[in-house]
Amino acid sequence: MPLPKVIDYGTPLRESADTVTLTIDGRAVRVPKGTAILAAARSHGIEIPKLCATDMVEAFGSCRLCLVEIEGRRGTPASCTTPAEDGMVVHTQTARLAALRRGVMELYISDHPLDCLTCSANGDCELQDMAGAVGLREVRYGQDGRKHRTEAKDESNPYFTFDSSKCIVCSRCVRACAEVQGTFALTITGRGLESKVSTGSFDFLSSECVSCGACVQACPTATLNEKSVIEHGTPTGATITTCAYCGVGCSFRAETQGGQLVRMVPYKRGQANEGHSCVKGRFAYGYATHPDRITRPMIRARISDPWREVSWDEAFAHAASEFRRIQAQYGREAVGGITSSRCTNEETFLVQKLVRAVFGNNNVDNCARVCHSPTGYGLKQTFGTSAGTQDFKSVAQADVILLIGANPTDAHPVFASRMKRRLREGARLIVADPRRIDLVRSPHIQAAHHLALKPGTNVALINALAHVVVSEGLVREDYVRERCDLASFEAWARFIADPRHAPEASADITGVPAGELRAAARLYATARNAAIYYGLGVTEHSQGSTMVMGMANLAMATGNVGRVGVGVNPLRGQNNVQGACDMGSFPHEFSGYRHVSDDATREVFEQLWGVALAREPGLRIPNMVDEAQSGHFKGLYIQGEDIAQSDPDTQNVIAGLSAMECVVVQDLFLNETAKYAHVFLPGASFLEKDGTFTNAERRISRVRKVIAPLAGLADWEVTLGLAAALGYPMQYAHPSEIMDEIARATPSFAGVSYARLDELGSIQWPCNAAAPTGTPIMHVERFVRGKGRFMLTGYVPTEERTGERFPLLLTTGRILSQYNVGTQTARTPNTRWHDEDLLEIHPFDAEQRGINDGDRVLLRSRAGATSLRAQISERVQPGVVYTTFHHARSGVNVVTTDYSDWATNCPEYKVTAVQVTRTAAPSDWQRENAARADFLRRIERELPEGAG
Amino acid sequence: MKPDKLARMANDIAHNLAALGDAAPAAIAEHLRHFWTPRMRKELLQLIQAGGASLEPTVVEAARAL
Amino acid sequence: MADTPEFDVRVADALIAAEIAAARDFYGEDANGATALLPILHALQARFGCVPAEAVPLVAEGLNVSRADVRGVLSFYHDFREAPAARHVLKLCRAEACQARGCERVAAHLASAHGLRPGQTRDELTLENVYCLGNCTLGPAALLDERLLANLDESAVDALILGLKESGS
Amino acid sequence: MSAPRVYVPADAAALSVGADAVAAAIAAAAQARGIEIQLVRTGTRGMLWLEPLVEVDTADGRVGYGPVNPADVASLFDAGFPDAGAHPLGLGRIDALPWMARQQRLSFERVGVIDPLSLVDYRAHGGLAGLQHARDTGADAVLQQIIDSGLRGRGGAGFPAGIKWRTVAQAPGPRKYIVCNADEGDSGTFADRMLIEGDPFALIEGMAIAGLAVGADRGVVYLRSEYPQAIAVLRRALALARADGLLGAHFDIDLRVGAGAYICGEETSLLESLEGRRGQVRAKPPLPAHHGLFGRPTVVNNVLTLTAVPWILRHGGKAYADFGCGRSRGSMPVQLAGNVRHGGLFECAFGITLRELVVDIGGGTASGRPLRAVQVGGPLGAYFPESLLDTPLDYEAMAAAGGLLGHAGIVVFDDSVDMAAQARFAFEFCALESCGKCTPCRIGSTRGAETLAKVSRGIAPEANLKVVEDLCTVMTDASLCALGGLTALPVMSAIRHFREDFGP
Repeated sequence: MPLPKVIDYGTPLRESADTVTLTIDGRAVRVPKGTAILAAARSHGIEIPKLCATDMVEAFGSCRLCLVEIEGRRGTPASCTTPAEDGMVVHTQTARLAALRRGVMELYISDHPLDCLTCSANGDCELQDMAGAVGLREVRYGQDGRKHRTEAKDESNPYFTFDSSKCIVCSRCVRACAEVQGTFALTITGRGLESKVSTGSFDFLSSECVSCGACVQACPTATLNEKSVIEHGTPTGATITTCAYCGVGCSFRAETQGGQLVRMVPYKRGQANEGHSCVKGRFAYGYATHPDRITRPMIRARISDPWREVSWDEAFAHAASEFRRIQAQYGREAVGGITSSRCTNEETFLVQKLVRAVFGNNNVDNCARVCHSPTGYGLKQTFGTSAGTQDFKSVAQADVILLIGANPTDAHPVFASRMKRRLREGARLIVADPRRIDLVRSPHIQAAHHLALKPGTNVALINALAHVVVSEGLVREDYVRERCDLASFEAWARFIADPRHAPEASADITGVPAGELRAAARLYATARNAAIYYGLGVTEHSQGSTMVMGMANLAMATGNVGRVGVGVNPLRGQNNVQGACDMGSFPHEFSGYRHVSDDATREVFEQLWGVALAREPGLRIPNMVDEAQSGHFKGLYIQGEDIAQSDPDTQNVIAGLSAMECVVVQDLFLNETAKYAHVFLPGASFLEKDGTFTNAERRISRVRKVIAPLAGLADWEVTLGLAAALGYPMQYAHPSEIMDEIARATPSFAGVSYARLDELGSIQWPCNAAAPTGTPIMHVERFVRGKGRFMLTGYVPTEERTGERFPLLLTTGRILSQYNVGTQTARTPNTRWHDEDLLEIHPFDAEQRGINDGDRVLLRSRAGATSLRAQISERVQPGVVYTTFHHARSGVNVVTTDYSDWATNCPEYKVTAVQVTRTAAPSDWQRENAARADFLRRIERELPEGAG
Repeated sequence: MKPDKLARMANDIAHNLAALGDAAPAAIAEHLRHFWTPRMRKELLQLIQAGGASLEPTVVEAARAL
Repeated sequence: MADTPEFDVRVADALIAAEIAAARDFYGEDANGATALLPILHALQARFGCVPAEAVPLVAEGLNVSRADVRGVLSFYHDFREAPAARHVLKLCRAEACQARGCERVAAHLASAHGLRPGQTRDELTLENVYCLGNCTLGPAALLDERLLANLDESAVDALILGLKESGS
Repeated sequence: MSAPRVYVPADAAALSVGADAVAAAIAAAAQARGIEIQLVRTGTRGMLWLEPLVEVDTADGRVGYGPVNPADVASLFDAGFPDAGAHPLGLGRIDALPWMARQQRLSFERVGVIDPLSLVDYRAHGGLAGLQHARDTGADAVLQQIIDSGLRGRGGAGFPAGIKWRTVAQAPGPRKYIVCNADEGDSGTFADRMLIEGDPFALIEGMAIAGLAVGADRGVVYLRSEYPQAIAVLRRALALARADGLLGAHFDIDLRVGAGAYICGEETSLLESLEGRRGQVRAKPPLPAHHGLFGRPTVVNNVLTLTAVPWILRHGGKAYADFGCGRSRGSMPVQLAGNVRHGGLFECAFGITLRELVVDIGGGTASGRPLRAVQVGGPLGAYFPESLLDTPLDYEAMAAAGGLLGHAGIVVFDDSVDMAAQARFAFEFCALESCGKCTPCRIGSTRGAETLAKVSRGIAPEANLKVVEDLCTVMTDASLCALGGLTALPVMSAIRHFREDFGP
C-alpha cells in the first residue's frame, strides 16, 4: 500500500457541542468552540504553514510561521494559539504574511546544516516542506554566523539517534514527552540561541527517557530519527495494523520499503492509542526477523531425539496420526489444545473449533487461564458479561481512579499515559498494591493514597472499603434501587456491614491503617466519577475471582457503572486475551461466553460445523498437566504459548509435558515448552498475517499482513492444515471468512465484519443490530444480565503462608522494556534496559541476610529454587520480595506454586512463601535446565536450504 | 487427578462459597457441574465414597446433588 | 564571602524540605509541582556556593518533578552556577546607562590590566557581566558579592582588586 | 523634647557612595561630643548626585547637606550640626530645592522622608489611609476609584489598571492572586528599587487594596536578585506587616527572588518563573487576568502601578486623574540616568518634555560634552536625537515619535557614543536575554548583531542594512513577546537618526 499522508491539524481537535462560525480566506468555517484557527483552517482544507504545531500536543506558539491576519485586530497573531471565534474574518495568505514567513524561514535555515540531499529525513522533513511552502530562495545571513554547536550525535538509544545540529528547538519532542507520554524526560537547557533540547542527563540511555518514541514521532526534522530509517531510507509503503504486545492494542502504521519493515509509527486515528506508543510496540519488533526464528516444521519421536526438519504435509500427517492414535488408545478425552492470546481472534477460534469439532471434546483452554480468567468469571457473575465496562478514553473523565494490582506505566504504558494526563488535570488516584509502583509517586504524579497491603489480602481490603461505604451511608441508593438486584444487595449489605469487615478489624490482615483506608473509601465513594482499573495483582490469587466480584460490588454500590468516567476495567495482559476469551477458548464455553451445556448454543455450532459437540466442560490447563501425570491426558496442541516457562511450578508442568506422548508446539521460536514437544510447527508473527485482535476495552482491530510469512504459512493456515490431516477440512480463503462465521454464531459479534472494521477503524463489541457501531461503554441503561448482582465475598486467607522455612512473600510483575517470558523482547535491543530479572528486597530483609545490592541470591520455595541478583529497594515493604519473570534463565516459575483461584484455577502467582539467601552459584534446577537445553533443542537438518 | 489436589480444589470452592450459608452446597454443586470435567466429578465422588475425610462437609453435601 | 561547605546530602535535603514546606504553607495545593524550585536553588547556592550535579536528583525527588525539569530551570537562569565561583564575584554592569558612563572602559581595563574577562576567575575573583543593578545615575556600577559599587573607573578597579588581594593573603 | 533626628539614606544608591560610612561617622562623632541624636535611615530623595545626603529636622522643615563624606562629618558638627548651621555642603530646605519643588510626588511622597521600616512613620505620613478607605467602601467602590483615576500600568504596556482589576474581580474561582512585577530590569530605571527600599509599606498597602478589590487573599512580589538591598528591606517590611496584622490570613504576600533573567519582567514569563519553570513566555490568550498564576485569575502589576493605588484611594481617583494629560493620567516617576549631570528620580505629571527633563532638570550631560542621544524606556526603547527632545513624555506622544515610554527611564549619551555599537548592543542584549522560545527573537537577535557587525566592517553596508530592516520587521511582527518585538525600536531608531554611524 503506498504511503498515505496523515493529516496533522496542527492543534488538537476539540470536542464541544457549541460551535463557532468564522470566515477563513473567504470560506465559511464551522468548528467546535475552543478550536484554534490553525486546526479550524486545516479541517477545512486550508493549510497554514507551521513547524512547532502538531495536533498531538497543545499549541505552543514558538515558530511564528502560522501567523494570520484577523480583520479588526492589530498585528499578526499566531493561528495556533488564537481560538476561532464567531464572526472572525481571517486571512492566511497575504503579502505581509508571506514576507514574515519567509523571514522566519530564512532565520531557521541560517541555523541549519544544508545537507538535505544526504539527510535521512530527506523527503520526510517538515522544515524542508516549509522552506518550500514559503518560497524561501535565499538566506542572506550567510552560513558563517553562530550556529548550534555540532556536538556528537547521541546514539545511545538502541532505536533512535539525536542529532542536535539539526534541531530547530520547536520543543515538540519536549512537549510530547510531557503531554503525551507524561515522563518529562526532556527539557530545553540554556536559553536564547543556546537553547538546546536535552535529557538533562549524559545521554538518552542514561536519562529518564522510557523510549516511547513520542519525541521521535513529534520531531519535524531529522534531529530525532529512527536508526532503521537512517539505515534503510525513507519508507515508501504503509499498512495499518495492531500491536501484538499488551492488551492496550495500539494501532500502528507499519512503514515499509519493498519487503522490509522500516519502522512502526503509532497511528493517530487508532482509537486505543490515538497516536501514542511504547518502547515495545514502536521499536521492539526485531524479533520477527530474528535468526532464532524456526521456519521449517520439525518432528521427532522422542524428546531425547534431535529435531528433524520435514515438509508441512509430513508434520501435519505425523501430528494427526499421533492424535488419532492417542484417542484410539486412551479415549477421546486424552487430547486437547491450547489457544493463544497472542494469536488473532480468527486463529484462536479455529483452534477451539478444531478441539471441539475434530477432537470431539472441550479440552481447550487459553493462557487467559493464568491471567484474567477470574475477570471473566467475576464480571459475568455480577454484571453479566466477561469484559471490562469502559473504553480507554473514558479515563479522561474519571475524577477518582482506584488502581488495584496493576502497574500500568510498566505493563500498559500507553494507557498509563492517558491516565497520567488525567491525573495531571487533577483527578485523584488511589493505588492498592503491595509495592510502591511508579504511579504512587513519579514526576508530576502523586497518588492520594497508597494502600500498601500484604500480598494475598485483596479481598479483606475490598471488603473493608465496601464496609466504609455501607456503614457511612455512602451507598448510592437510587442507583442500587433502579439498577441492581435488591435482594442480592440487601444480603450483601448485611454481610459487609459486619464489624469483621471494618477497616479497623482488617488492618491486621491487610497491613493497611484503618484511617488511610477509610479516607480512600470516602474519596472513591464521593467522587462524581470513580473508576476502578486493575490487573493481575487482582486475578492471580487464590481469591482472584472473589476480588473481581468485590470490586464489582463496590462499583455498583457507589453507582459507578454504566457511564463515561467510571466502571470496572481489567488491564489485560496480552494483546488478545479479551479476544481469545471471546472466541470460546475456555473449556466450558463457546464464543460469546455461552456454556457448552446450553443446548441452543450447541445446536448453532453443530449446524455450522456439521458434527455433534460435547456438552460437558473440558480440562483447564493446570488440569491437563495434572491429568497427564495421572495418565489420562496424552496429546496437546499448543498454539503460541510457552507453558513450561509461563505457568507456575515449572517442574510440575514439565512433569506433565514429559508424561504426554504427542506435544505439538506452534511458535516462532524453539521455546521452553518445545523442549518437551514432538512436533514443531513454525508460527507467524503478527506482521505476517491478517486477522483481528481484541484489546482490553473490547475493541476489535484489524491485524494486516505487512510481510510474507517466513515459514510460508500464517498460523490460521497451519491450523487448517492440521484439521485437514485429521480428516476435517475447513474451508476459508481468508481470515475474513472466519470472522464471518464468528459473527454468524455469536450474537455479540453479529455486526462485525472486515468491511465494517475497515469502515469504522475498529469496533467495540457488542456490535449487532442493537449497537451497529459497537459499544464503548457497557451496562449504560441496564446490566447485561438485567439487574446488577451483588455477590458475597468472604475473605479466605491463602494457604500459602510464611513460616520459619519460608519467611518472605514473593510477588511478581512486569517491567516496561520486557514482555512476559521474553520470547519477543529478549530478542530485541530492549535488553539494553533490562537484561536480567532482579529480586527486589527491602533493606531491612537484605541486611538481616547479609545481602548487598547486586549479590546473587538463592530464591527458594516449597516448589523449587532459582537464583538471581538482588536489588535492594524500598519499593517493596519488609517481608515482601518482588521480581519480574522475563528471562528464561531466571526461571521464577520454578519457585511459584500450583495453588490457584478457587473458581477458575488461575494460578496464585502473586503470593509465594520464600526464603532468600546469598549464594555463589545457580540453583540445581538452573544448572540442570541449562545442561539439558541444548540437548533438547538439537536440530538435524536434512532438507537443503530453501526447501520446505 | 491426584486425590489431594482434587480435594484441595473442592475445598477451595467450599471455603469461598461458605458465606452463602445454607445455599452453599447447591452453589458448590453448580460450580462443579459448570467447570469440572465429568472425570473430575467422578473422582470426587470416589473420594467421598472412600471416606472423604479431608473434604469440607459442604462439599460432601454438594456431591450428593451431582 | 565565607568559604562554602562541601555538598552534603542531608543538609541539602533539609533545605529542600524547608522550602517545599514554606511554599505549601503559602500557596496550599497550588504549590504542587515545582513552585518551590527557585527558592530551593537559591537556598542551595547560598549554602554550597553552587547547585552541584548531585543536588539535581534530590531536588527532583523533593518536588516530584523530573531531573530534566530541574536541569532545564537550572540552566535557564544566569544566577545559578553548577560549580563554585571564586571567593569573590564581581558583577560589572554592562547595560546602556553604565555604557553611557564608561563601563566599557572599565571592562577593557579589567581585561588588559588584570587579565579578567567576563566568566573568568583570577586571584579569587570571578568577573561576570550583569545588565543593570539599578544604580544608573552613578555608574559604572558593579556588585561585589552583595555590595553595590558606584562610579567605577580604572583606578577604582585597581584599588578594589588590590584590596581583595590584601584581605585574601 | 526628644533628641533631634538625623536622616541618612540607606538606599542602595546612597550606600554605593558610602552612606553607611557617613552614618557611622555621624553616630561616632555625636557620641564623642556627647550630643544625643536619633539617627534615622531613610530611602533616598532621588537627588542622587547629592548622595550621601544628610538631613536634619529644623523648625522650617528638613534641611540637607550633601554630598557628605565621612571626612566632612567633623566639620559639620563643628558648624553646629545637628542644629542647622551654615556649612559649605549645606543645601537649605530640601523641599525648596528646585528639583524637589518642581515635582508632583504622589507615589514617592514618603520616599526619603520616613524610616521605611517604621509603620509608625508610615501611618504618620498618611500610610494605610487608602486601605482603610478601601475597607470602608468595599471592592466595587475601589474598582471604580481605580478606573476613575485613569491609572495605567506603569510597567510599560500602559494597560488601564482598573479594567484589568475588574476582569480579575469578575473571573470565577476560589483563589486569585495579586502579583507584583518587581523585576525592574531596564537599564536606566530604578524607581521600583527606590520605592521598595524607601517606602515598602506603600507596596504592601497597594497590593492589599488590590486583593480587596478583586477578591484575592494572596499576593506575590517577584523581585530581581540584582537588588539585594531591596530584597532585604522588603523581607523585613513583610515581617513587620505580618507582626502588625496588616498582613495575615486575609491577605498575605510572598517575596520571590528572581535569578538573573530579564525576560521574567514579561508578565507571562514571570508567572512561569513563579511556578518554578523556565521563564519562557506564554502565548496569549489566555490572559493572566483569566488564567494566571497556577491557572488562577491574576492581577499582574508593576511596583509603580501598585504603589500609586494607596494615594488614589486616599485622595480619590478624580484627584489622581487631575494630573497628567490626554489618556496619560496621574504622575510618572521619571528616572534620569546615564551621562547626565543631575540624575535621579523625578516624579511629575505626564506631559513634561524630554528637553525639560534632560536639560533643565538634569542639567545636560555629566561629561559636559554635547548631548547626542537619549534612550527612553530601557533597552527596548528608542534612541532620540537632540532634535526630538521636545517630545512630551506620555504614552501616546512617545509612541507617535517612534518610541515608547516604558518604565520612564531616560538614559543620556554624550557625543562620544557610537550609535552603531548601541544598535548592535540592542540585538546582543536581546540575544542574551531571549527566552529562546520564538524563532525571530531566538535566532534573529544573533543574526541582527552579526549583520550589524558586517556593516561596521564595511561589508555590503547598504544590503546588510536592508537585511537588518527586514529582520526588524520580522521581529516586530512575528515575535511572541515584547523582547523580540521591541528590539527593532532601538535598532531602527539608531539607524534612522544616526545613519552616519553605520559604516566602517
